[in-house]
Amino acid sequence: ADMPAPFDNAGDVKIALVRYLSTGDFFQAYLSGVETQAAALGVDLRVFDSRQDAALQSDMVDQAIALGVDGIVIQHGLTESMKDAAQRAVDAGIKVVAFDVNVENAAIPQIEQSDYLLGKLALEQALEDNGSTWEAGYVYVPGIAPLDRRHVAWEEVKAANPNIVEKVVIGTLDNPIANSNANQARAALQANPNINVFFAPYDEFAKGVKIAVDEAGMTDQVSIYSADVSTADIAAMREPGSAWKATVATNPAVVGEVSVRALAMLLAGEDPGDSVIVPPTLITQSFLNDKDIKNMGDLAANMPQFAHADVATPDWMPLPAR
Amino acid sequence: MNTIVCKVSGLEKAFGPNRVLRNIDLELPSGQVTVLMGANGAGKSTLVKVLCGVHEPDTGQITLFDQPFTPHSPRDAFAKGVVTVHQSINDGVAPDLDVASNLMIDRLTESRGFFLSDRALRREARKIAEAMQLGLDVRAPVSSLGVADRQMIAIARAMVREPKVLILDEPTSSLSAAESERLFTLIDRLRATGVAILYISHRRSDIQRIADRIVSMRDGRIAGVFEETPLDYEGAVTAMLGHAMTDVPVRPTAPGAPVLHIENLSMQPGGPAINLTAHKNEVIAVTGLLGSGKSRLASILFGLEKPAIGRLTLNGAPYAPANPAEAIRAGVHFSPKDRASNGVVPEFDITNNLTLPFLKNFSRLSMLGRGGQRAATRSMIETLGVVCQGETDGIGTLSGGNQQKVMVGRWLSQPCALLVLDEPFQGVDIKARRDIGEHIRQTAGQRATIVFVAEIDEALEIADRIVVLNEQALVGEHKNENIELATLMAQISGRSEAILGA
Amino acid sequence: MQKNSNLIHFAIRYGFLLLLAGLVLYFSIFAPGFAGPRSAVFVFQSVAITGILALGVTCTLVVDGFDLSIGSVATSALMMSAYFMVILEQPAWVAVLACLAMGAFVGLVNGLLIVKMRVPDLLATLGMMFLLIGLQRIPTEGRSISTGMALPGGGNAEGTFSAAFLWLGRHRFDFFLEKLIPVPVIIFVLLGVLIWIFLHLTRHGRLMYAIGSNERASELAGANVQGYKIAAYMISGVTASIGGILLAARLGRGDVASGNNLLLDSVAAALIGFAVLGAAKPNAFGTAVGAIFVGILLQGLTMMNAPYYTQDFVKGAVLVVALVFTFALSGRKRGSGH
Amino acid sequence: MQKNSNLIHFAIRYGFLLLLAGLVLYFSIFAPGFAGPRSAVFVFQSVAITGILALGVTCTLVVDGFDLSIGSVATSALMMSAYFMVILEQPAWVAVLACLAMGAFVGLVNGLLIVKMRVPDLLATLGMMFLLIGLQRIPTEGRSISTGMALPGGGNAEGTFSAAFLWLGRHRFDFFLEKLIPVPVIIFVLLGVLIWIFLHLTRHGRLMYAIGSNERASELAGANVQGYKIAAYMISGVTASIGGILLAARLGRGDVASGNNLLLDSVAAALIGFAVLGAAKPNAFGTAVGAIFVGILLQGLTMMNAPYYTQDFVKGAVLVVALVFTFALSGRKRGSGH
Ligand SMILES: Nc1ncnc2c1ncn2[C@@H]1O[C@H](COP(=O)(O)OP(=O)(O)OP(=O)(O)O)[C@@H](O)[C@H]1O
Ligand SMILES: Nc1ncnc2c1ncn2[C@@H]1O[C@H](COP(=O)(O)OP(=O)(O)OP(=O)(O)O)[C@@H](O)[C@H]1O
Ligand SMILES: [Mg+2]
Ligand SMILES: [Mg+2]
Repeated sequence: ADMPAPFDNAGDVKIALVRYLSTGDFFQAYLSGVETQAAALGVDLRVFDSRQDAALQSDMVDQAIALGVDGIVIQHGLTESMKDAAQRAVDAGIKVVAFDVNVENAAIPQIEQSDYLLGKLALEQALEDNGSTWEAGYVYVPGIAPLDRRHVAWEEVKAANPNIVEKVVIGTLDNPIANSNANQARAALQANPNINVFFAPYDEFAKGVKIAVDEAGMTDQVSIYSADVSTADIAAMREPGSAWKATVATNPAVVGEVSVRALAMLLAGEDPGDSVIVPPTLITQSFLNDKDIKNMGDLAANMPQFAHADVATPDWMPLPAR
Repeated sequence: MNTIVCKVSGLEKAFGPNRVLRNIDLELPSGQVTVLMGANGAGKSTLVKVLCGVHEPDTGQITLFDQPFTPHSPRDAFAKGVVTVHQSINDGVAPDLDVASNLMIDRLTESRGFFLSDRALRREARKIAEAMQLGLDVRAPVSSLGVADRQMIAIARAMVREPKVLILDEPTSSLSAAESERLFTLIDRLRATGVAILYISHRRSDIQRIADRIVSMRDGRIAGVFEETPLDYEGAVTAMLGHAMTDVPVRPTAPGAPVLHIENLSMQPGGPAINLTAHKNEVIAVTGLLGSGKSRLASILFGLEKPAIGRLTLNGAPYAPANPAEAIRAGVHFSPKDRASNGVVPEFDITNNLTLPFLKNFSRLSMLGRGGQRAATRSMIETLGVVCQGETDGIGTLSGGNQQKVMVGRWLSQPCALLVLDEPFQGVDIKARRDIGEHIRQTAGQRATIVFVAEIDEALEIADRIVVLNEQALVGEHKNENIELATLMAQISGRSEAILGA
Repeated sequence: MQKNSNLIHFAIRYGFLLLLAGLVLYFSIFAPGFAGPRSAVFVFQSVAITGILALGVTCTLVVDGFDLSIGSVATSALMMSAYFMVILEQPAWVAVLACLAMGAFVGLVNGLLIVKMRVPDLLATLGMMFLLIGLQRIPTEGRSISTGMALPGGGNAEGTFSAAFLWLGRHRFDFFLEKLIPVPVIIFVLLGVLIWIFLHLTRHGRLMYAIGSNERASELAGANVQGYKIAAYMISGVTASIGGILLAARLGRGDVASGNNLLLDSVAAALIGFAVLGAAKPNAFGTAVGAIFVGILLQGLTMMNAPYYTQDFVKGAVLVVALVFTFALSGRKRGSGH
Repeated sequence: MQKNSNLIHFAIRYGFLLLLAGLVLYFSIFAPGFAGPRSAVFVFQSVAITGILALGVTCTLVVDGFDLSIGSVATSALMMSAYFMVILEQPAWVAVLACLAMGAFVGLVNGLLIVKMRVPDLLATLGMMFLLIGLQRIPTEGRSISTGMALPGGGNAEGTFSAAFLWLGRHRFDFFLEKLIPVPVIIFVLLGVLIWIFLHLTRHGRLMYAIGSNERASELAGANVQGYKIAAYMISGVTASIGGILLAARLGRGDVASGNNLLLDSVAAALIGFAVLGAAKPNAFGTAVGAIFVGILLQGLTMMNAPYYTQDFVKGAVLVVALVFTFALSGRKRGSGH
C-alpha cells in the first residue's frame, strides 16, 4: 500500500526470469529465491527456461518482450548471445537486471555472486590450514564461465605460492558429474599418492573427489576445498573424518531474492548501482560440527550473513519472511 | 549360325578352401536358351554371380561380343547388357516401395534426369505390367504381395530391358504352371529377337519346354554340353549327377488311422467349405494354381491364420492353434515356403538352424547340449545329402538348394503327428528331391503328411493321394495310381466345373 | 466395417496433424500471448537448428542408416567457425566454407567407414561422435572462443565475428511485420523443401528409399548403393554443419557447452516424423512437422509457466502417445511375403 | 595364401584383446601407479555401472532392438531409491525392491510398446527416456534428495541412506589384499557371467539370437517372439535400475542428472563388444571387455594427466580403429541367401 509506483498496483506488474541453466540444486534454490521475493512484492512472475540453449535463451527475451513484461531478470547465459537481446529489451522500455552474465549494457545492473571471491576465500582457508607448501590436485573444466572466474583465483594463489605444486588437473561435466569426477580423482590419487590438498571449486566436483578420497583410504591425508553448498554437501562435510574441510558459498536463494529486489528498484525508478554483489560466506567443517548444522535451514539460522544479504533493500521493499 | 554373345573360358572361383568353379568354359549363343543344370551346390549361382559382377573370378576370361568383359559391379554388367534375375526372391524387390518403383528401379539408376515424375513412372510401369500380363495395381506396396508376384516383378523388370544376355536363376521355383507358361512365352519372344539366355532350373518340364541346349555342371566343372535335337535330357541328368537316374514309381500304401479332420472349413467368409481327412502312413499332396489357397490352408493348419468357419480335429481332439508354438506342441510340424523370409536364420550355422524349433529337446534345465545338437544335425546332413564342409558351416555359405534341404530337415528331425510342407522342393535338384521324397515316404508311417506343391510332377512323385484346390475350394481328389493327367490339369486350372461332382 | 476402416485410415493419415492443430488451439486459448505471428516465428526459430539437423538424420534413416555424430558435427562447426574468424582472423565466407567442407568430410568418413569398412552405422557414427567431441576442444584446450580471449601461445585473439556472419543468425527479414522472419528460419524452410524435393521427387531420392528397403536388391538392380549411402551421410554432415554455423552466428561465440541436446532433439523430430500423414517411414515433411511439433509444445508449456522438468515429461508422453496411435493403428510391419 | 588367411583369422579373433594387452602394458610402463591390484580393481569399479547397463543393452541388441531409455532408468532408480529412503523413510530393501520393480515395469512398457503397439524401438525408448527424465524430477521439483533437505510441503526430510544401502556401493571385500573388491564390481562380474550364460548357453539365449537374426523365421519355428522381446527389454530395465541403485549407494544421495553419458558410454561398451573375439554381433563377454577397455583407457589417460577433452578423442579414435580393424578384416555382412 505504501509502495511506490508501479508497486501500488503490484498485481499488474509482470516480470520474467529468463534462465540459461536450470538443472541442479543451485538453480532450483535460486528460482525459489526469485519466487519468494516476487511473491513478497506481489508481482506476476513468468519463468522461461532455455535449458542451456543459448540461442533459445535470447529468443526467450524476445518472447518476454512480446508478452509485454515490465521487467526481466536474465539468469546466466553468454555475453555474445544475450547482449543484443538485452539491448532490445531495454529499447522496448523494459527494465532488465542480469545475474552472472555480463551483457555489456550500462542500463543493466549486474547481480554477481563473485565467483572470484568464492575461489579466493576457499584457497585462503586452504593456505591457513595447510601452510603454503602442498601437492595439489585441481578440478577444472575450462569454458564454463563461473569456473573460469574461479580459476583466476587459483592461478593467483599458485603464482603467489611457488611451493604449491599442481600435480594433476582433472575435471569433467559428464553426467552424473560427481560419479564421473570420482572416477577421475581416484585415478589421479592412485598416480599421485602424495597429494594433500584438492581444490574443487564446484560442489559436484568436491563430492566426487570426496568419494575418491574415501575409496582410496586417504581421508586423513587429503583436504578438500570447494565452492557452493547444499544440504547434501553439509552432510558430506560432516561425515566423521571427512576430507572436505571447507566450502565458500553464497546462498543461491538470497541471490535470487536480490535479483528481484534490484529489478524492483529499477522499476520504481531507483538505482541499485551498476553491480550488486552478494558477498560469499566461508563455511568450515568445524563450524558445521560446532553448531550441529544439518541442512540449509540450520545454516541460515546460524549464519545470518548467509541467510540474508542486506543488499538492495530500500525501506519500502517488502522482504520475504525472515 | 548363331553368333556367340558371351564366352567364358578357364574360369575359376574359390571361397576359402572350397573350390566352387573349376576351369569353366561356356558359350552363350544369341537367340538360344542355354539351360544350365547341376546338383545343388554345383556352382550354378556362383557362375551367375561372376557373370553379373557380384563376385570377381580368381582366374579366367569372359568376353562379350569378343570384347573382354570384367564387370566389377551389377551396375557395370547392367550397363553392358547383362541382366540377371537372381535365385533369391528377396534379392529382387524393395518391399517398402510400390510396384511401379520396383518395376522401374533399374531404369531409375541409369536415367539422366534428376527429377522423377510419379505419373510418368506409373505410366511406364503399367506398360511393363501389361506387356508382362502382371495384372497388379502399380500403386500397391510390394510388401502386400506374395512371393510369386514379387518374383514376377523381378522377372518383368529384367525382361523389358532389352538385354543382350539374360540370366534367369531358377525363375520358376516360386511360380505356378500358369505363370511359368507366361514366362516361357516371353522367353520365346526374347529368343526370337536374338537375346542369349542362360536359364537355370531343376524342373524337367521347364527344361523340356524351353531349352535349345543344355549344359550340365558337376562339382564346379562343366560335365557335358548337349545341343543336338532332340535334347538328351537323360544324358544331361546323368552328366550332372555322375550316374543315371531311374524312376521309382510311387506305390500308394494303405492309409492308417485318421489323424487330422478338416471339417467344413472356409478360408474366407462365404468361401467354399473344405473337408479333408489325413491319415497316418499317408502322404497327401495338395496342388493348385498360384493363389488357389494352398499357403493359406497351410497357414491355418499351423495357427498362423484363423479360418472363417470350420473346425479341425487332431487325433480326435479339437485343434485350434493360436500360434505356431501351440501347433508344434500339438505335434504339427510345418515347413513354410520362401525360406529366406520364413525359414533361414542367416546368422546361425547349420546346426542351430536345423535344431531351432527343438532346442528344448537338446537342453537340460535350459542349458543347451551342443554335442546332441551336432550329432542330430550330422545325421540329418547325411540323410538328406546336404552339400557342405561340416555341420558348423554358416547357413549363408550353402547353396540355395542345400539351404532348402536344411529347412525341410529341420522338421523331419523330430517325430510328429502331422507334417505340413509348403513347397518343400523349392530349388532342390532332381536327385535330392528324390532323396527327400523317399525319406518322407519312408518315415510316413508314424504320422500324417500333407505336402503343398504347385508342380504336378512333384505331387506325383511323393503322394499317395493328390488333392486339388481351386479358388479355395477342394475340386478334386485322386489316388496316385494311373491318374488321368488331363482331368487333373483341368481341375487345377478350373476349366471344367462339371468334374466337381465326380 | 468399411466405414470403420475409413475412419481408421483417416485417423492414421491426419491424426497427428489434428493433434498438432488441437495443441495450437489449446495453447492459443490458455497460454496468453501464444497466438500471433511473432509467437509463431519464435516456434520456428527455436526449432530451426534442431530441424535442420533432423533433416539430415532423415536422409540417413532413409537409407536405413543412422547418424549419431550430427550433434558433435554441429558443435565442431560452431567451434570451427569461431576459430577461423576469431583466432585465424579469416572472413566470414572462409569460415562458412571451411565448416561446410568439414561437415562433408565427416560425412564422407562416416560413409566410408560404414560402406567400405562395413562398420555398423551406429558404431561408426558413435566413434565419430566421441572423436569430434574431443577434437573440437583441442585447439583451444577446451576453452570457449570469443574475441579478446587469451591464446594458449600467449597474446589475445584479435579477430571478431564479422557482421556478415552474425547476419546469418540474427538478421530478420520484414514480412508483413517489420523484422519478422530470422535467417535461420528461412534456411530451415528452404532446406526442408529442398530435401523434401530431393527425397520424394527425384530419382535419387527414390533409389535411396529403395536402398533403405532392400539394399541388396537395389544393388543387384544396378543402384550405386555405396555412393548413395555415402551421399546420405554427407548430406547429414553438411546439414549438421549448417546447423552449427547458424548456432555460432546466433551465439556470436564458440561456446563449448552449447549443442548438448541437439542430437537427441533432432533424432526425436525425425522419428516423430514417422507418424505424420501415416508415413510410417522417414520423410522430410514429417521431420519438419515433428520439429515444429516439439517447438510448439515447449513454447506453449513455457508460456503456461510449466517448470522445465515437466516439459521433458510432456514431450515424452506426447511422443509416445502420438506414436502408439500411428503405429498401433496402421499396424504396418516391414514386409514379409505370405 | 592359406597362411595369410590364418593370420587374418587370428587378427580378427584376438586383435582386440591384443590391443587391450598392449594398452595395459603401455600404461603400466608410462603411467605411474597404473600397474597393481588396487589400480586394476579401480578400473573395474569405474566401469562397473556403465558395464552393468551395457549388459542390458546387449540383451536388447541381441533381439535386434535398442534401448535408449537405460540412462534415464538408471537416474530414475537413483532418485527413486533416495526418495524411498530419505523422504518416505523406508528401509533399504524396500527401496531396492521398488527400484528393481520400476526397472522391470519400464522394460515391460517399452516391450509392449514395441511388440504390441509396433512402435519402432528407437522411437519407443526415446519417448520413454524423455518421459522418465521429466518424471524423476517431479516429486522433488528438480532438487537433489539428501537427508535434511527441505520438503516442498514444509519440514525437513528425516530419512537417511541406511548403512545397508550404502554398503552396496561402498563396501569392499578382502581378497588377498584387505578391502580390495567393492560390491559393485562383484555385482558387475556376477551379472556379466549370468547374462553370458543366459545368452550363450541356454536355449532362451539361442532363441533370442535367432529372433534378432530373422524374427519371422523364429516365430514360425515356434519361438515366443513377443515374449522374448519383452523379456529383453525387461532385462535391460532391471540391469539399468541396478546400475542406478549402485550409483545412489556410491553417491549417497539422489542426484538429479540426465544420464545421457551413462547411455552413450554403455552403448559404446556394448558396441565395442562386437569387435571382441571377432564376434561381429552383440555378446556379453565382448560387452564386459568393451566396458573394461574404456575404463582402462580413461584410467591410464587420467593417470598420465591427459586433459579431459583428449580422453573423448582417444576413446573415439580407439573405438573407430578397433572396429574398422574387425569389420573390415572379417568382412562379414548380414547373411545373404542365394
Ligand atoms: N559366399 C559364399 N561363401 C562361401 N561358400 C559359398 C558362397 N557362395 C556359395 N558358396 C559355396 O559354393 C558352392 C556352390 O554354390 P552355388 O550357390 O553356386 O550352387 P548352385 O549350383 O547355385 O546350387 P543350387 O542349385 O542349390 O542353387 C556351394 O558349395 C556353396 O556352399
Ligand atoms: N494375409 C493375407 N491377406 C490378404 N489376402 C491374402 C493373405 N494371404 C493370402 N491371401 C490371398 O488369399 C488367396 C490365396 O493365397 P495363397 O497364398 O494361400 O495361395 P497359394 O495357392 O498358396 O499360392 P502360392 O502358389 O503363391 O503359394 C490369394 O488370393 C491371396 O492374395
Ligand atoms: Mg543356386
Ligand atoms: Mg501363397
